[in-house]
Amino acid sequence: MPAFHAHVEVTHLPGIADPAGATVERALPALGYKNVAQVHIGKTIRLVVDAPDAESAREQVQEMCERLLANPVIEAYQVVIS
Amino acid sequence: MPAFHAHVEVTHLPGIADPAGATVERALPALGYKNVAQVHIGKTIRLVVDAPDAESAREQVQEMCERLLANPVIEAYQVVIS
Amino acid sequence: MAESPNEQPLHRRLGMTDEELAAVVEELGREPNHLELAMYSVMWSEHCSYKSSRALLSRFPTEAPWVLVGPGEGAGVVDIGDGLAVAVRIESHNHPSAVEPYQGAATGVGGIIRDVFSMGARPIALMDPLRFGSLDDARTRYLFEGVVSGISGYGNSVGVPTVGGEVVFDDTYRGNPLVNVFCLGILPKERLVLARAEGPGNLAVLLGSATGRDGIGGASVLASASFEAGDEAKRPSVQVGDPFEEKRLIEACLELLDAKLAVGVQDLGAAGLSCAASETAAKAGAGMDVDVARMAKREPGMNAVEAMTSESQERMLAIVEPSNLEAVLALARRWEIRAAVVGRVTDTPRFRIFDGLFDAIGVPGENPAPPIGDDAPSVTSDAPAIADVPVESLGDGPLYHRPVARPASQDALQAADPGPQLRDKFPPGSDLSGELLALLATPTIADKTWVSRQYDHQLFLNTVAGPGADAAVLRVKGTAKALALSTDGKARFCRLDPRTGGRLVVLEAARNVACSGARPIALVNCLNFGNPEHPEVMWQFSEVVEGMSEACGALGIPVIGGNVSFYNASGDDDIHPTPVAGVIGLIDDLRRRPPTASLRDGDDIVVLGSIRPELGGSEWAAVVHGLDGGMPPAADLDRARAVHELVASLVRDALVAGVHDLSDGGLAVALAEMAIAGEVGIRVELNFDGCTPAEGCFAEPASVVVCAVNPHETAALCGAAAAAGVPARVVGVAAGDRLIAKGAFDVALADATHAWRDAIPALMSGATP
Amino acid sequence: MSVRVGVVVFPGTNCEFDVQYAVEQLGGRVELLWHGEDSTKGVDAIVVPGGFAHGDYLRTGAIARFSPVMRAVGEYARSGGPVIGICNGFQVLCEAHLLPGALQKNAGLKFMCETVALRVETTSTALTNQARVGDVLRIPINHFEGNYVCDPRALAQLRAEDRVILRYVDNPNGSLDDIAGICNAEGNVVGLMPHPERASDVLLGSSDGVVLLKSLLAAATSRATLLV
Ligand SMILES: Nc1ncnc2c1ncn2[C@@H]1O[C@H](COP(=O)(O)OP(=O)(O)O)[C@@H](O)[C@H]1O
Ligand SMILES: [Mg+2]
Repeated sequence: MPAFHAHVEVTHLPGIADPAGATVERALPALGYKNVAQVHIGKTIRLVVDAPDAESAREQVQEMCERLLANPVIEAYQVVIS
Repeated sequence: MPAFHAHVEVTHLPGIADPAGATVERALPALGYKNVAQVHIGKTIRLVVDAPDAESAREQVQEMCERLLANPVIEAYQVVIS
Repeated sequence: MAESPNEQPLHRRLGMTDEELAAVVEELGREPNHLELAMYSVMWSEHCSYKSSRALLSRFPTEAPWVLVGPGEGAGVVDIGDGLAVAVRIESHNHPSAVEPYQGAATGVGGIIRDVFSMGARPIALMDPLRFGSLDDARTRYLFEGVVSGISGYGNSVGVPTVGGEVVFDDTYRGNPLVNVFCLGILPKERLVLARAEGPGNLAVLLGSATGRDGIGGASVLASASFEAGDEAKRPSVQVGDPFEEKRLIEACLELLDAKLAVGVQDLGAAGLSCAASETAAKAGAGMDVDVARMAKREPGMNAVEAMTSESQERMLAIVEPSNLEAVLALARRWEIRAAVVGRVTDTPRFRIFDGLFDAIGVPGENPAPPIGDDAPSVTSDAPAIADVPVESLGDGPLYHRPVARPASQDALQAADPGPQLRDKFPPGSDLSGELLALLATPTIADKTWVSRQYDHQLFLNTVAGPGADAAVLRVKGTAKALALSTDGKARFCRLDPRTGGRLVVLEAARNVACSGARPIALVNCLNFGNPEHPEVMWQFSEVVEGMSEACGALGIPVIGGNVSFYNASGDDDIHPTPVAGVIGLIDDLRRRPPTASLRDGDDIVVLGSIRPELGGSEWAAVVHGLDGGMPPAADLDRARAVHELVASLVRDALVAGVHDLSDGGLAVALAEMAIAGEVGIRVELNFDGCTPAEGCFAEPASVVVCAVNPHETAALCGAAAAAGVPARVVGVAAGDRLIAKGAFDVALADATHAWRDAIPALMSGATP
Repeated sequence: MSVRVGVVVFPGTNCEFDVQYAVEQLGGRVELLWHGEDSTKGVDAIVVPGGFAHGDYLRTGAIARFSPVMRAVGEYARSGGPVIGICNGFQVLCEAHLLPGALQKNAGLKFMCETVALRVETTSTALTNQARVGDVLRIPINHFEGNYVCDPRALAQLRAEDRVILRYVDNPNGSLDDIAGICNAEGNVVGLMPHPERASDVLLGSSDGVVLLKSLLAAATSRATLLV
């Protein structure tokens, strides 16, 4: 079976607080960056999955996101297969 | 000044252990995914930066990465400006 | 579902009954507008108004000379002498934790801490009584893992150690875990403040996080109605905690109170600013004007309903005299927290909301955010209120005397005594070794280090006894005193007979505290029950309250606070009635480390109290053998008091080297736990009048305590027991590397240790949702 | 005259009063150093204590490192002053490049609060000068990110220069080479994950940390006399 590289990005759902992003945003001006806004911090997961084709690789990774990699209650995720 | 969206991905340097990735890799087979390997977990930082042009936005974000957003001792980073 | 929720009238969508709406109309003399209705709906929710439970809770004894603040405030407060007081509170965060275990538990911790520092106390200890379904279920493991890491993630970071707690596993909680959190704070008596908005003209300053759309209607939606896992529509109510914000809030608020810059402080919890602002005003007999335009908002386009009912975390309201405002704002800047003047105390008995008025009339204070709606017209000084209600009415919710009925099945349940069956199965002479090992490995009894090592339990250098002890013991620096804390629940006993069960819950917590040499000075309770609209649930509730009241009365322990959580159910099944008691004990003079629950080689082992063949609701009958009927053990209150006083005095006089009470698993488990902790075996005889060996080993009679005693002191100890009228019996010695009870069991200490220590880690390794 | 120990306070620091208490029990005096002030107030030694500076958001110690006080601490360290980073303080000192390497999440991916055994490996440092090589101390750890990593060259150098000051007897968190604490080349800057202040009183279960705190006070005393 061919191997596909998956790249997942997990971010907060809109409206859910992002304390880490807010804290970095507050810290930046003191470092001299007064021109930065809307800082959001998320997670990426890269993995290699064996699957018959790209579509099935995507499906599996999406399912992994729902079950383990992300928490759909507060997080959104994006999957890119290559 | 125009605003640019920056997307930073911070990953472990090769050779530096990735305990979170290893743990997920260990957990996946129990969920029925026996076809997954090379799991790596990183961080993303999205932000909006005001800069005269994309090149200068990139330079500033790269500098932020060197100084704050990543730790060059253990981490690599990639910047995408849009 | 029969009709789509959108076809329902607004008040029902907000969880209000038609009668409740009628009461609002009568109160206002007109129809409420959307904002007013939204505020009433959250304030009159079960969670905020205690409408089903208030009438019954008044039975608790609440007074004692050392009680400074009883139930009804942010936290109960008792005087511990030396110019110090402690503030204590317990709360549930059951439903949020079922939806999102990490954040649900984390925000539970954040909320309880705010209650405590709102009294002027520095939070110094957390405890976490937890209940889950059985661990062989993958979702339960996910919930357990998430809840524990949420408590760890928030508690450790905010800087309040978690010094003890409980974890019980029982199928009754499969769909509805119970996450209760207890917090204790300490304060110089003169820093005690009550949340009162005194003084017309004073300003209400909102401190902390920006207000977002998270948790809107949390009180009414999550905590006050039946709830089923996987209910997507309720998910936006999940909130994310920010322990770093809370840490700065704690420091800022305590500094504010030390500098006497605030006349009152109130946390924003359920029902958000609606509750905090109206309650502080109502308690002071004043009114309040609020301007929502002054609130910092996390998201664009939020409306007034959202702003007033949001339950965004990490926010506090301080009532400040105008002359102190500059100092308050400077202090907030130093701690890098937002501060905005959002309200003004008035001398009209009204609670009024405006949008933009304060800027128009020049109320001081920064305006941290543009007014709601970017194109909002600038407001003039005669702008009408967008809500205007009598301030008392919000907190004066309906009072229900719900129907009460003893379940029809109760007689049959009580008649199903497991005794006869177990006597047949385990006649005298049976080898009970396997039974003991099985009990030690049940997750409820097994070692909880997997949990407690994830918690900072040492911060502040107070923790003399932490997780693993019968009671946590915290020294009080600068004095000779120490505090002893224990939280306990006994749901299986409460199910079999809620009155007796209610007593037993109090007795166990008080007994644990006695084992550290303390005398109980206060109790807080968290009452987790099913649907109060079921008369059977209300009967359980009423009986439990009665039983707890009786025990508190007999032991002289005032109830200084509590929390009621209804609507806990898995599917259609209400959970077992689960009251949790947190008892606070005081040790007047802590000269040395109190004895631990362990044995030393060569010690005599003495059992204080009476062993009776009481197997109803025991771990052995119910969990190992699936026999969950019968009657709970008797709860003799006079005997309990005598045993507690005796044990506390033995500990104080250093007559015992080790001490542990008999609880889950009975005498055999208590002895095994002490042997494991002391790394030494036992040789005992467990034959008691009226008991088979199995009953002697595994029955769970109340008010029994095991002591490890230097043989030179055994006679003195037995003498003290006789003088106190408490039976004492030397059952054997600590020796060797086996647990041997003649004619009952013979187990290698190493095997017992392995069974007890590895049970939870083994179940959790590879845990996945 | 007792020595003065500066204890750095960032927003989110939570062990400052514990360090203060333990130092004062041993006769030292404590001066809190607020993160926003660019001064070390003439103290004789500095402790960067444990906690969660800036919530540990982004990365432990990443934001704290830029505080004005850290500039002053850096200068103080380069001038030979004793600087001890405990737990979060260790993480901050690594981020500030006063010590090599970094601290990652524990191998088990869980927070750990428990007492561990540590072996003293070298004694010519500001934190171990009163201890003996080979002493085994029982001291609590309390961290999520205590898993020490550095590149192979840095590790070789730490070993060659005898700069691993404490090793775990039974590695709890996956740290490279069982490292629990290291120092700089001069031995005046030390970072360690365990909390000596939590083992400073028998009433709380262990006083094995006292020898480390006494070493710190001794280093402070020699600094004080040196400067007189
Ligand atoms: N969730 C928890 N958090 C912290 N400590 C816990 C937790 N669960 C259990 N413990 C600790 O484990 C020990 C045993 O708990 P438990 O069996 O409930 O004690 P007891 O029977 O004396 O009430 C206690 O010291 C308790 O504080
Ligand atoms: Mg006990």
